[in-house]
Amino acid sequence: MSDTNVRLRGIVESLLFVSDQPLSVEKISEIVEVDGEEIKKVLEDLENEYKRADRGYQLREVAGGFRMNSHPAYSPYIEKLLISFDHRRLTQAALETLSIIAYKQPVTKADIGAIRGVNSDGVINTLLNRDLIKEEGKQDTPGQPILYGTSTRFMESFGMRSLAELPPLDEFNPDEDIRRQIEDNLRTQAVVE
Amino acid sequence: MSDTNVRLRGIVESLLFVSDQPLSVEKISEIVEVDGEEIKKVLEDLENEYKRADRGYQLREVAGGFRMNSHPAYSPYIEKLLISFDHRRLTQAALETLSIIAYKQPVTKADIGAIRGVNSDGVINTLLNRDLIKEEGKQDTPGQPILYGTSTRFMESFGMRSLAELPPLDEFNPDEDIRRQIEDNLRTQAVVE
Amino acid sequence: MAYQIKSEMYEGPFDLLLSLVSRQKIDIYDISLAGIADEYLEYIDSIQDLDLDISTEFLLVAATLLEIKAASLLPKKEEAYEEDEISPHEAREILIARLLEYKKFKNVAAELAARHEAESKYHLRDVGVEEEFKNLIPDFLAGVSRERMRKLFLAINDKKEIGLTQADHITPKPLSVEAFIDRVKLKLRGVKSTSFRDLTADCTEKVELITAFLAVLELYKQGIVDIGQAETFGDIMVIVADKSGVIA
Repeated sequence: MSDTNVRLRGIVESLLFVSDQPLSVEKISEIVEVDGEEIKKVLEDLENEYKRADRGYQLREVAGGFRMNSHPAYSPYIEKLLISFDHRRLTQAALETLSIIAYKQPVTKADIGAIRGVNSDGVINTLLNRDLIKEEGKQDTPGQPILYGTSTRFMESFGMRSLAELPPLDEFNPDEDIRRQIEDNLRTQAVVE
Repeated sequence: MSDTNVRLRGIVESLLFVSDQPLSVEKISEIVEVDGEEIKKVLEDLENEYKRADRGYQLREVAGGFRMNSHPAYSPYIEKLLISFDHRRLTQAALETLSIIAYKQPVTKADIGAIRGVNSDGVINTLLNRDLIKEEGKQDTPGQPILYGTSTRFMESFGMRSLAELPPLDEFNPDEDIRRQIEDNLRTQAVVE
Repeated sequence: MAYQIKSEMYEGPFDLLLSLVSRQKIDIYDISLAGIADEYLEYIDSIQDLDLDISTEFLLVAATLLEIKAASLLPKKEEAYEEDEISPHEAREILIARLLEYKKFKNVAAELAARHEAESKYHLRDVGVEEEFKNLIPDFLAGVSRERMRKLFLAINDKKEIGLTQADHITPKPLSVEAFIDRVKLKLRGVKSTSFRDLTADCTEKVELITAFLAVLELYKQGIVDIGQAETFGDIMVIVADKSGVIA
């Protein structure tokens, strides 16, 4: 294989490897700035090579483009791995973010960041990967940010039939700590002149 | 390659492909029910094969295990694809705080603040959110302050196999120039003995 | 001052002090703490002009610098300091040690930044579990109750409201040494002297006391007041230095 071909194959492979969506020939062609026909050829070669060499993954054409997935022959091992995954509890950051999504859904990453006061992209990915939240379409505002909501799995975990079974928020009163904190804040501001 | 070998390579590859965390030799050995030495051999072969054939991905040993990642040569294309990728640079404050935690762990917020000379609560929250540090219990002193340490994600994000790869702290001692500058500039006539 | 200090942001008082110290040419016979202390205060002033909040930590280091500076101007025998009291000499040693310690970790931070930069070229596959395996993911919410979700949400929302109260309704006014100088002058009008205790009788926060102290030191530097202390831990007297004995 020529150097150019090896490089092109490498680029296309790296894109397929990291992408969480099927990639169309047009999309790859646009990113790599190489003619679509040539990209199609690279994809076909990869598909055959993976199959022939019996690798741990495959390349498949699905609705919307090409995507890599694990080889079905090895799924028993993958299942064993997933079951053995650390049953680590979620971090405080993840639980906080989940509670915001539960009560404010559908929400965008920006909304969540604004409420938490810190960028929450990483935490949102974790929740997506754990299947606790899901994408709920796009907001009809500039940039069309993705909207997130809780998953079916989230409801199952809490034994809920619908989101209406989340405890209501209204009977809440700020507790003493918070009340004092607010008062203290007001006092300090008033004194400093 | 024998059929058995191809199959074993395929299994290991499929596990590495789907895992969202580094996999240790022991973990793979346990799932595949094959001796650790043999697994190690397969991992080495894969590592070399990917490198030699200049694929879109690589296999690297990080944070106590093996993990697949894209080939660094192709990162400009990947960044074009994943515009929302978590490429946020760490701020100077975050890096300073992380440095202190890495070398002094487990440490409290107060320890960190004492070295940096400023309150570091906000930065610590950001680092917790990005999963770069984690809580390591509480210090057995009045007030029981939380102790912080670095996470597995920290090692991954900084390309380390283990914390032992951090260079010795002594290597970072300020050089003679800086020492002299500080001493001289904070010189006082009357007080010096 | 020969040059304008840029109003860039520093990570903290040590970062600022290091930058001031490193900027000086090593002309050890000309520059001393006095110059550094002045520049430090000038920087704090410039930040205040930009209407930014100066944190207590910056003022604490300023106070230390001024204390060392004052000691160098008013020679005092070492033995005048009680055992449990930190002498300006010791304060200087401690400050230097802390600066060196901070610098060490700043060096580490530079190393980590380089590693992080190199590492950012290795992208991980953050795709999540394939659809067919999703039912195998362990229940990460085991042991978490709905009530806990509710409490978490309310706690965050409340924190946010406190933040809004601060930001929207009562903008915190930065404490400025300038403003305290005016305040001290006002209190000294028509009297020959007063004690520091009286001057700060209405201060409730530590940071206000420090700012008042800085104001008095600044007035001393300008020759407007004299400072006296009859005994260790005694009242610090602030005496009007003007010939007429009064402040106009």
